[in-house]
Amino acid sequence: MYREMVRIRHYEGRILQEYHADKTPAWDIGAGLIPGEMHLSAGQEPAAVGVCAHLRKGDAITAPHRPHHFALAHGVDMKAMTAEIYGRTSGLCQGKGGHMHLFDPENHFSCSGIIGQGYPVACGQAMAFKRRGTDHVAVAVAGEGAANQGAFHESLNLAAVWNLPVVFVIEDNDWAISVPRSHSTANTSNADRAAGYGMPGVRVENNDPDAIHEAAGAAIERARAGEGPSLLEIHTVRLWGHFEGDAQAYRGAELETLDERDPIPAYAARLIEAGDLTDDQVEQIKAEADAEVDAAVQFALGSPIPTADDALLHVFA
Amino acid sequence: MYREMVRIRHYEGRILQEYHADKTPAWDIGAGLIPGEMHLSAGQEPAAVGVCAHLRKGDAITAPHRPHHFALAHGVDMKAMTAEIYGRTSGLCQGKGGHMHLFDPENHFSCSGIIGQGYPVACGQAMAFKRRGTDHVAVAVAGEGAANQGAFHESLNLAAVWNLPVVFVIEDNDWAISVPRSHSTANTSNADRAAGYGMPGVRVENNDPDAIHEAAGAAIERARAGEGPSLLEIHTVRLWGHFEGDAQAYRGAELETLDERDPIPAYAARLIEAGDLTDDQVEQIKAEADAEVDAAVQFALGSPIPTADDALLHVFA
Amino acid sequence: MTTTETPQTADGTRRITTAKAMAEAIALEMRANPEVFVMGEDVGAYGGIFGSTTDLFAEFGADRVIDTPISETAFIGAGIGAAVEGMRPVVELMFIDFYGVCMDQITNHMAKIHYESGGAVNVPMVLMSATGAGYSDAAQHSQSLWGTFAHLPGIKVVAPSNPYDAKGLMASAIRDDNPVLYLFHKGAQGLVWMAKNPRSIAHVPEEAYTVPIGEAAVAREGSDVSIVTLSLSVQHSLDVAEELEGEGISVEVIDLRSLVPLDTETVLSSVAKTGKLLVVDEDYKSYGMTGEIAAIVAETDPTMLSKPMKRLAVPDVPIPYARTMEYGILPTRDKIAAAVRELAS
Amino acid sequence: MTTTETPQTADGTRRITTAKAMAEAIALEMRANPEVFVMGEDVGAYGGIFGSTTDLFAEFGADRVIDTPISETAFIGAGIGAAVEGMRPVVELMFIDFYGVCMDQITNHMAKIHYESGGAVNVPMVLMSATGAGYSDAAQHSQSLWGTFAHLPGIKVVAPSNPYDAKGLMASAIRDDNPVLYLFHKGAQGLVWMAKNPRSIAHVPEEAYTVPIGEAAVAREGSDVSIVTLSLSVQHSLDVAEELEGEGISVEVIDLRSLVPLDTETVLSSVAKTGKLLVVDEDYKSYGMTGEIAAIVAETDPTMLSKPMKRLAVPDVPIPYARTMEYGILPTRDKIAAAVRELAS
Ligand SMILES: Cc1ncc(C[n+]2csc(CCOP(=O)(O)OP(=O)(O)O)c2C)c(N)n1
Ligand SMILES: Cc1ncc(C[n+]2csc(CCOP(=O)(O)OP(=O)(O)O)c2C)c(N)n1
Ligand SMILES: [Mg+2]
Ligand SMILES: [Mg+2]
Repeated sequence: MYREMVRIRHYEGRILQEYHADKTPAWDIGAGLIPGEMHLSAGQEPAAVGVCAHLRKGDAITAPHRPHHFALAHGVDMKAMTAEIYGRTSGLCQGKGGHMHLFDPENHFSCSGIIGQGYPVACGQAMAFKRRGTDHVAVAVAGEGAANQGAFHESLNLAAVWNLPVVFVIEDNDWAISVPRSHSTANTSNADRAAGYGMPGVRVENNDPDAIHEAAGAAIERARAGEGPSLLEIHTVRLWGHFEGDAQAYRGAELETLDERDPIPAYAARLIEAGDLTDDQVEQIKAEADAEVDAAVQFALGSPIPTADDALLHVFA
Repeated sequence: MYREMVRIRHYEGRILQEYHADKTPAWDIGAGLIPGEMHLSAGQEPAAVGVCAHLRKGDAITAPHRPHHFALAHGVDMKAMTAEIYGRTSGLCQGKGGHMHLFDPENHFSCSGIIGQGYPVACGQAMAFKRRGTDHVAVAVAGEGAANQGAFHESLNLAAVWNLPVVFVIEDNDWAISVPRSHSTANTSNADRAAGYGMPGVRVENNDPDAIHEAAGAAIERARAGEGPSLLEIHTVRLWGHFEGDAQAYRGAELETLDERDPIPAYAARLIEAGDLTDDQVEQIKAEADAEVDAAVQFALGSPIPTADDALLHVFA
Repeated sequence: MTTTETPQTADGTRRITTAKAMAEAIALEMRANPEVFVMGEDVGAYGGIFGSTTDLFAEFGADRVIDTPISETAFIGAGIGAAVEGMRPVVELMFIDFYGVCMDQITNHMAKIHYESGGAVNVPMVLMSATGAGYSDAAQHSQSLWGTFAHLPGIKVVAPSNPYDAKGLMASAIRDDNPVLYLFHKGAQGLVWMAKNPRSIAHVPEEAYTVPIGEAAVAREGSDVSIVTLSLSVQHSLDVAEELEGEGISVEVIDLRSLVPLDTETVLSSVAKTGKLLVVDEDYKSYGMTGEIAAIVAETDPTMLSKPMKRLAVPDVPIPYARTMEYGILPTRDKIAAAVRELAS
Repeated sequence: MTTTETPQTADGTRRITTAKAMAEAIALEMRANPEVFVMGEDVGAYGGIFGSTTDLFAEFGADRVIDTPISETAFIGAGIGAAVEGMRPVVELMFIDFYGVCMDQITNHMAKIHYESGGAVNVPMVLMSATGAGYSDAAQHSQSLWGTFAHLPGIKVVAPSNPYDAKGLMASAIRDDNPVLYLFHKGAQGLVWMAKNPRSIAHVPEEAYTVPIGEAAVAREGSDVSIVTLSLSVQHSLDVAEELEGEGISVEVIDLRSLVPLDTETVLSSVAKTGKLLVVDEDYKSYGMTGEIAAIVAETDPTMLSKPMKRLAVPDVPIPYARTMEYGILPTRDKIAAAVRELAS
């Protein structure tokens, strides 16, 4: 899991850099090689690696607007994904989707920019898995802000009534853009909402990869065994802005504490302390991640840009 | 409350009769003096009277597609309401709304034919009451089927986060058209869902007017005192079809038990037993109800029918 | 373009309703393909409020004909998810008027996934829904709204006017690899409990067949005036055409059958022939189907029109409850006839 | 119809962005009327993702500038409820693309309550939302969709193209007793972090004033070709008109400013004058605004058109991500100029 977290962080770090690179001096969101909104996942890697460690080929994930960590942890090809983010024909979606709309049918991975609307789709994928007699599961990921969207409620109820193999994962990073959880959510743990659907609900505190891994394992096992859906809320941290360009004035003093809350150095320290990781390995993992990410960026940069007329393709199959 | 229950039942009984009167021999939903869908509330009177007994002039109700009992119990003028159901210019809405869209601004009463969509509007009315510093409350009524609609969840959360004076009332009559509660709802009591929003939730069994009255009183008092929203689920019974014309084959043997579950004779018996009601009063209340309902129907029948061109009015104020 | 085959009563026997024709098409596809299943509110034992799933529950059981909670976002989204995995769900939204509670799934997901994925993912799903007015169901249960969906790319939009097309278009819709919105008019279903035009019951072959999506039908040939319309209004227009024949006015009736794709060629050749155009639509007038038809003429050759065109549609008011007002704003036979007479004069 | 007063830099000083002009109008109305309040996601301390509520939080506080959960159905419905009680909420839906999660409240409630109630209940509410493409935000964050809302009766639909109108139309919207959907184009907001046309920053009077809803503006007079358009495309069209003046083509630019009510008279007189019509729309092409404009010409007098009209709109595809493709389907200056040249030739 440590390796995967580092891999993700290097990815996000590089995208961050490339995204801003050609938006200077006057910052223009539509400019540069990577235009458009950009929601990066730094700090939230534990959720992705803890959950995806239990997933097999054929299991599905629906992710929200902040999808990279789950995509990478679930096995989406880094090159094709990067090329998509660069809007190239070799991208996952031939440049049509972009960073919020990554579709990888091979890995049953998708994401959507509309808050909460990945929940129902995951239910449908789970329905197909169940109807076909497989033991695959579907994981629906969204933020704590999304848990106040009607689709959340409808989907949890539907999954419970139909006993679908779905795991609902809430990444609680305390913020929905500038709106703090206390202003959006009537209770302190969304895990408590699970009881209203007669399903297990667990909240994992402290952004701890091991604890997440354990809780996710139980939920995924349950779904795989045909015992129905679960809800898993993971308290995590958004280390960067909501999207790139977000000055985050609304976060005030919290900004200064963020470095301490970075889960990656903390996890590394723990692993080193336990003797499960050496300093050399740390360097090596970093170097590998760098190399892989660089190769993906080079692949994207070397890929063709779609033509204007390509826009007319793919409205209908 | 007994008087009001009888009044409502007589109303519904008379509408039933008038509705079917001119739809023979070949039943045509669009025919007759009262055309369109017709959802009657027989059996559900206890909810309306138990709740509305606590409401004052200025308190608001949003009701669903089955609205007559709450409308009458909340003081909506029977004549104007009946004229609306008959599609007359003297109707509450000048014949534009019909039975599912009754608007009475004087009593802050409204209803809507879209399941679950009265919840948010009640929140907004409560918001206005609170912002203006009044102690009025808004009551949002819907069926147990509606409690699986996204709007339910969003509204409960919003009301709780903003501490709004709203009481959410669920009339659980076991059915949503032909779909039984067990096929639609993952848990056995919606009151349990209240905890997910940090608000009190109570379920009242047995369709008992006194128990409903008590529970509703507590919830409404709480809201009036500025202590926030509550959820109240009332287990009641739908004595007739979902709408008129519904053959109810899906209800099977349950149909034979319905007479026994009629709350009105049961309540009368209890009141008589307790000495709070005499046989003479029963007859008198009945006669008064008959007379009032008859006057309302006569009023409607004597009122003008809108012209075709009236349809063009009231798109904009 | 095809000229509608008038249903042949080959053996003089089997005449069925539009509702039954729909259900029959679904049953045939379900028998042929185990990946086809149905879900929606009251589609099971009840058979669909407007009969679209009649008898399916008895044959296929609760596992393939699934009653849902009143959670349109969840179950339409679940249909999308199942379709993404390659199944072929037929999902019913009870009334099209309820689209507002699930429009995001319909237009941001069902409609866009194929495009967003650069063609990598298909969504072979049918969303069927009841449209239309005429029985005093008022503003929230009487809309047509096909114009709304036709405006948004990524969904095929069909609306049959008769039992034969209803069956054939349903078969095409289920076999289509794209999302298809199948809008059936309550008043054209041939329900026993609603007044109807006899055209809602007609001969339909027992075997499976398809009617292609995207081809309009010349429901009746004529030379003086073209009526371009769809759904129940086709029935009214055919009645009017028969009536006006007696007055010496020859009316051509184009049944669009689908708005997306739109068969512009059939429309344009009819208008080129008659020079007179009446567009009849039970949807709202402005920014809808009537405008689109006007535009394809005006951008092709406005001189085709020997007179200003006419539009007969709901005049941008919600549907009122009282019958007088409701029929005041619907495109009734009388109004169609009056408009045709004016154009022909 | 009014001819747009070119913003007078009276004292040569105050030039503000469209976003600031909107926020200023809201502030003026809030000062004047305690029943006006604002709610939406990130409208508070953040000031609105696209600046529509800049500085309001600082002045009016959390009680009147309210951040909401991501529960659009609940908070738009709450706006309706408050409006029904006589307050004047200004509610922001962050992107119009999100309409699908709350469309029922918008069209079955906000739009219909006044009508359904036979005029007994007013819903004096403003729903404001960001529209438009051009910065690679892809299929779910780049739509215009005004045609969708203009098709459905009961909502006024406005879409300003410049700071002066933005302020005046917002004041009118808040004072209107009807629901008004106020669609502002992200690309015309004059944001510091987005490429923009200089027309997005202009002189705006400090005091309150209104621009009437339902009156188009002749943004530029001309005699050869009429461009009918709205929102950001007005800016592009004016640029093109200036450019083509050099080629001897005189272009009239009609800024519709509102789609409901639609100022048909201004459109018709322009077309009557030029005989050549180009409709430019950043919304989807079919079943939308371009069709409606075609229809009002074709049902009035198709012979007004000395050439077939032209439509330039998004060609019925979702908005793609990559810039080349996105600009391939948007109505850019180049495409506008090419269409005008063709019409003028
Ligand atoms: C239906 C809908 N409403 C609003 C938005 C705008 N929006 C995008 S991200 C976001 C905040 C999401 O917060 P959360 O769910 O906690 O996820 P996080 O960004 O914190 O990862 C909002 C409001 C949207 N995309 N969709
Ligand atoms: C959003 C929406 N979906 C579906 C319907 C159709 N419909 C009308 S009443 C009803 C059942 C409602 O059940 P419940 O909420 O339990 O109320 P009851 O009829 O039992 O009083 C349904 C599905 C609707 N009106 N609105
Ligand atoms: Mg968050
Ligand atoms: Mg019920």
